[in-house]
Amino acid sequence: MTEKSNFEPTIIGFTCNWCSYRAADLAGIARIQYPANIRLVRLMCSGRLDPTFVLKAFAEGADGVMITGCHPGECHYLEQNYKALRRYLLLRRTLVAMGIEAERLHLAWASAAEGIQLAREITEMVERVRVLGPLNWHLNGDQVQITHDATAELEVVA
Amino acid sequence: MNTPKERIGVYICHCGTNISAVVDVEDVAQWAANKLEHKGVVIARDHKFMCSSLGQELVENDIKELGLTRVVVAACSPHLHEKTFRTACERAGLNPYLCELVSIREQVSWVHSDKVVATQKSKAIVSSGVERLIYHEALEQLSVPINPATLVVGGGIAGIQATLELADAGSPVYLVEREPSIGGHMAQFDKTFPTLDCSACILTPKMVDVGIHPNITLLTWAEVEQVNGYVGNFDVTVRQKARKVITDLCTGCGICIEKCPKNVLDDIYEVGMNYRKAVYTPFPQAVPNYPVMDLDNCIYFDTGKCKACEKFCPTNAIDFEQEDEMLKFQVGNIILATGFDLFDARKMSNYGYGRLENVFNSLEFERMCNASGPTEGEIVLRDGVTTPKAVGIIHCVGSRDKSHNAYCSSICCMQSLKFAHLVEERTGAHVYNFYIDIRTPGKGYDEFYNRIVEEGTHFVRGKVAEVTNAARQPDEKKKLIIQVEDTLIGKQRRIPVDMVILSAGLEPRHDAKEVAKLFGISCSADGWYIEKHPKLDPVATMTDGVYIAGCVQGPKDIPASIAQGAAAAARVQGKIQQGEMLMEPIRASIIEEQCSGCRICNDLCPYNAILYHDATMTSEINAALCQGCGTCIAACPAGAVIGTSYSNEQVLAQIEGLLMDVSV
Amino acid sequence: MSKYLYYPGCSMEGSGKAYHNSLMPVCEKIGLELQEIDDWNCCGATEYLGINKIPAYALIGRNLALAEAQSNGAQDIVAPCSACYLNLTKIDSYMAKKNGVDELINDALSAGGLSYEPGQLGIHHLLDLIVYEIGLDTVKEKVVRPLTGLRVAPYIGCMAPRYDYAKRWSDSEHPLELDWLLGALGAEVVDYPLKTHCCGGHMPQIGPDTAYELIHRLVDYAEEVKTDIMVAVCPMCQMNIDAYQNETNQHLGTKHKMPIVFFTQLMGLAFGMRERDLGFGSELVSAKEAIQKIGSEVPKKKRKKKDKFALPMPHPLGNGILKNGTNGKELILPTEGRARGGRA
Amino acid sequence: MSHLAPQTEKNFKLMEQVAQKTGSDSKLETCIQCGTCGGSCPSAMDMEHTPRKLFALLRAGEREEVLSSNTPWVCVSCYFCAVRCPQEIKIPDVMYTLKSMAVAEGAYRDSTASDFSRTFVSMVENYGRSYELGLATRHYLRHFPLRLPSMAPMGIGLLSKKRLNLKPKKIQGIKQLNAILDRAKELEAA
Repeated sequence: MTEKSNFEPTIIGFTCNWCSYRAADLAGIARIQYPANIRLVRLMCSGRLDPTFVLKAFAEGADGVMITGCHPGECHYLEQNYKALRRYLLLRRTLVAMGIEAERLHLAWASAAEGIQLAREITEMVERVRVLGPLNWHLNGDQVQITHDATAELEVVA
Repeated sequence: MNTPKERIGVYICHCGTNISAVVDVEDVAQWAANKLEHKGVVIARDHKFMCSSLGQELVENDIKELGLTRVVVAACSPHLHEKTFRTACERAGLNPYLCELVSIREQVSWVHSDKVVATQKSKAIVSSGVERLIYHEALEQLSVPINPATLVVGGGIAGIQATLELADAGSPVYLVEREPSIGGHMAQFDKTFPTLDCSACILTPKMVDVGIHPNITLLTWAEVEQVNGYVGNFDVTVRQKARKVITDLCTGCGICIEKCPKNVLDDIYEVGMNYRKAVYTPFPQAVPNYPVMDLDNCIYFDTGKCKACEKFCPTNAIDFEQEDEMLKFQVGNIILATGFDLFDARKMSNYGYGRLENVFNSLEFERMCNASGPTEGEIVLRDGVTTPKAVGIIHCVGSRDKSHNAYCSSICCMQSLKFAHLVEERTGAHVYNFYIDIRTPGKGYDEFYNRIVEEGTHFVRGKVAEVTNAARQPDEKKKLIIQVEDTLIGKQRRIPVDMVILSAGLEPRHDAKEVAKLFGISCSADGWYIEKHPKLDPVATMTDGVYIAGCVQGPKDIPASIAQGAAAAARVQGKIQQGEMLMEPIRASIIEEQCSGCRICNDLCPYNAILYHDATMTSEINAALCQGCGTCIAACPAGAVIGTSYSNEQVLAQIEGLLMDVSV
Repeated sequence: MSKYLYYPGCSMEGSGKAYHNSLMPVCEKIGLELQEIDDWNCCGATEYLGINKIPAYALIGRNLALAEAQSNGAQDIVAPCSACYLNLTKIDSYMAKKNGVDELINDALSAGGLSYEPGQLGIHHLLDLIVYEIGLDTVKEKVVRPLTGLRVAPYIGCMAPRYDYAKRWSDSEHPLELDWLLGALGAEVVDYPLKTHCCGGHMPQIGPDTAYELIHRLVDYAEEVKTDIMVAVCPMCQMNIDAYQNETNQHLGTKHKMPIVFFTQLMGLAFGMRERDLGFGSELVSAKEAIQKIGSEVPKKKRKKKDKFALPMPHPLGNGILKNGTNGKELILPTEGRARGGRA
Repeated sequence: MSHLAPQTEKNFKLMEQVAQKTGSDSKLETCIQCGTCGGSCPSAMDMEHTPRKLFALLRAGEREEVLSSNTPWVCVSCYFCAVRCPQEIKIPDVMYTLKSMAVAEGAYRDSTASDFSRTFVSMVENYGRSYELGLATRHYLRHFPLRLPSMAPMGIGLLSKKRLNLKPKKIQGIKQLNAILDRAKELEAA
């Protein structure tokens, strides 16, 4: 059995306006409880996810990042979630190269009807990151600074 | 520290106690006033109901009196009240897009219970709203013209009603139906509850109206193949399947049908209870009345010989060379009314459907009751001659059952009561209704239930365990035995009957998922199409310009289907009358000077909204085609693509806000 | 030759000897090599569960752990007894849910130096193994003496197809696997709607009156449809119907005389093996008279003239034709176009 | 039973307790009282309460009425109720829980069934295998001594057909098995 630590991670979750954000609304309406460690950002589509956003979240102190979007084949904008998938796969590799555990970034599909599933994904994510421990990436380096207009330099991963 | 540019107002909603029971809203407001002052927060208040007129006035007054330039409201989901607060800002003279609604109800108070943690998370969310808002721009809504034509998919009663409403209002309508005739399930029924009026008598006049209406283009034996575009301007491609009958020449005389030598079991209209020909109209009152040819069963297409239909056709309307045709047209709005499938009762093997011959499903029984059905309205056993002396009707078959469909199919109780009446009336047989709960919430419905009780129908409260032909007692021999716990007695009973009718539930169409994908809308976990809001917007969908009506949205009876058909038509007609539509200004654009012409974005756009100009060697976004997904913004290596409402600056600032240290 | 780990269960050493004695030569004939799990213990039947839950689970867990250790990671388990099969699949599936049950069982197992990782081994009932892994074609090839003229009632009982934790059966209530197999042996299979009804289980020991009633129902209907012999796939079913039939008669005043044997015994007969090598003669209601009917002339069925008024029947869900290349679970279903209920 | 049991905290929590003891996904609380279980049960005619009614009694906190009921003891574990239950309640598992609670609290009057289970369990704990002859004779001598003569022909029949072993078989790892069972009992008690 795994020991549960007292560490409370902070997770940033990116949601799609059409599916996963509504799934979060649905979880609320149905009063499905999940850990408060997650904080959500609404985008119009998971395809809008700029890899910089993820790096920014880690740099500002997030211990984990979740990307959520419509199930493959169900994108509101036809196929943009596939682009999110591609970026996610690349990002995982990039993170490992930067010394961050790949498990700190997680991709989950959730349709507007899947409040329960989204809550479960969030709960599992929080537990995973809890086991990994704090990231503390922002503490040990002034070298990582992502400013509002420095996105261009980090675009290479797209 | 720099003096902040903006003057920001922050408003925290109690939502009665929905939020304040878990979040210390006063603390959040006070914290925002103190800790976010350097960001420009000049006032932070909490209020019992921000969405009330008092709450809105609070915002309006502060804008006027304190000169607010930005407003953050922390309350429910923006999908509910974003518009409310934007409108309030607009009334006070502030551009509506300078208002941000952040959710601390759905995302905090409803899903967490620890007050300290929930309050901290609320602070982080408020801070993210403030950070983001600083980068908001004043925006104007976009306007798109609305094509006055409408596509209605599905010619059942909901689709027929929607079509007629629109056509009568003077708008052109394309009605596309997969089968040879419109009419849908209602055309299969004999009587309708609770009034017991004849289904055909009330339906056929409407069908005829559709057939002759000058504003309606009726496309039966046709399926939608492709849909492109967006609200106001959809490009639709419909496959008109080859009828092998030239409709301009056909008079509907029916000689071809009479002469066709091939009998085919009719699985659709007659639900496998009767035969049709290989060239056929599904039923005599079909609209349109031109036959279609069933190529899988036509003798000529199988052996190369026959052509009886062609030989006898008096107007030379048979054309064996006819091919499928692709029809393309444009519409401004779409109404989906594709209906339901019946639950396949063979999946519940304990009821014996498909194995025990005198077990019927509800549609089979409807056909049997119908005067134009296989028995001409006589209620008999599968042998076609014997009148049953005892009949059992089982409710909730495949419904309210987590192994099949967890939902209540809503129509089965009333339908079963109707069946009980018809059996009683036409055969005098003993009728047993087996139910879990009798659900009759409708005008005149419970009165109908009482009427059936008075007629002497036996009601047994219990979900039937099994239907068997294995007799234990002499009086069970050659009968079907219904084994059930009579839960009002608490004892197991075995009731021998001659006939069992399964009130099978309603299911989404077997291809509902693919059709949803085609029109860019989504299905619930059960497979029904999701409405925009379950209470406030039951016929719109999340996709602008696509509406739903009838059972495609969930099980419902005829009155409710008709109401939804009319409601969807009213929504569409409203849009048509406006002539143009205002849309959220969430769009991408390209800064020409920064574009290097790499063309990475060009292929990413699913709407082909990005054009490359050879002359300038840069790309440009067509704002009318752009739908605002933002994929190109995320992908541009030069940062040349920018987007309104979800700019990099806004999102990055929001992340900073969310991760702000709120513990101090 | 495919190799499987064999979990016989306690009955196979006693009351179910005929099952054990017949399945051994039959399995060899159709290319099934059985390797008995070394030092297996009782599965607890239905008794242990009602006393102590976790020990009952751990009792079954020990067998699974032994099997896993002895399988070399490659072999599946086969159990001929339906109760054993149910218990093994049930605990495997409960543990696979990973909701704490797996940790408890493994904690207990560790006291004996064992552990088990669920979901790694396939667990089969002998009947499903023969129908789906060996295949009916192979069985048919081996038949030298078709069971023509023998009217058999396929009696599967409860615990093989229910709860169907391993998802192996065509249906939980009306599975057709035994019908197909007996059909492949050339027997005349009667329509036996009670095929998965209860034989009484442990009721002869604790409430004999209930047991007699349940046994009576099964035998009475079999006689009603002129069955020569009932066929069992579980030692408990066979034991109850065979050994307690006489008591049932005494108690209810009936005159049942319905022999019941194991399906492997009939397979052996069809494969040309000798009766005494297949455990025949150990049944209390003699099967002798019944099996003498094998090879007898079957009266030609009068073709029922189709009544011109009769209404067509719905298509059956699975028409019994096994699709090639699958494990047999997928049946050929009626084509899409036959979806009932109309399409818009 | 003329009056309902007092609605005490202990009784009020009865259903919750049974559900929890059965396992996290027993779904017992979701019963909609449809009677599929009672309709399906092959031994319903011998039950004091159908399973459905038993669940209603559980909900009402009728502790004694439930634990003294013969319902779980005449359950034959045929799983008809389990596959048909529209709420997917694990009814046989609930029955096992009720049996073990009744034994623990000594609540069930007729000990025929629980003694059989206990005899069976002690055989298994002693030998690692069940031993049919010992089980049957011990059980019948105790509970149906008068029926024994009428059963004798069957026993002799089975013996003469070599279907009953005269001696029990003992597994080699009996110590290991008991170590496992002892640990499991500790876990159960925890």
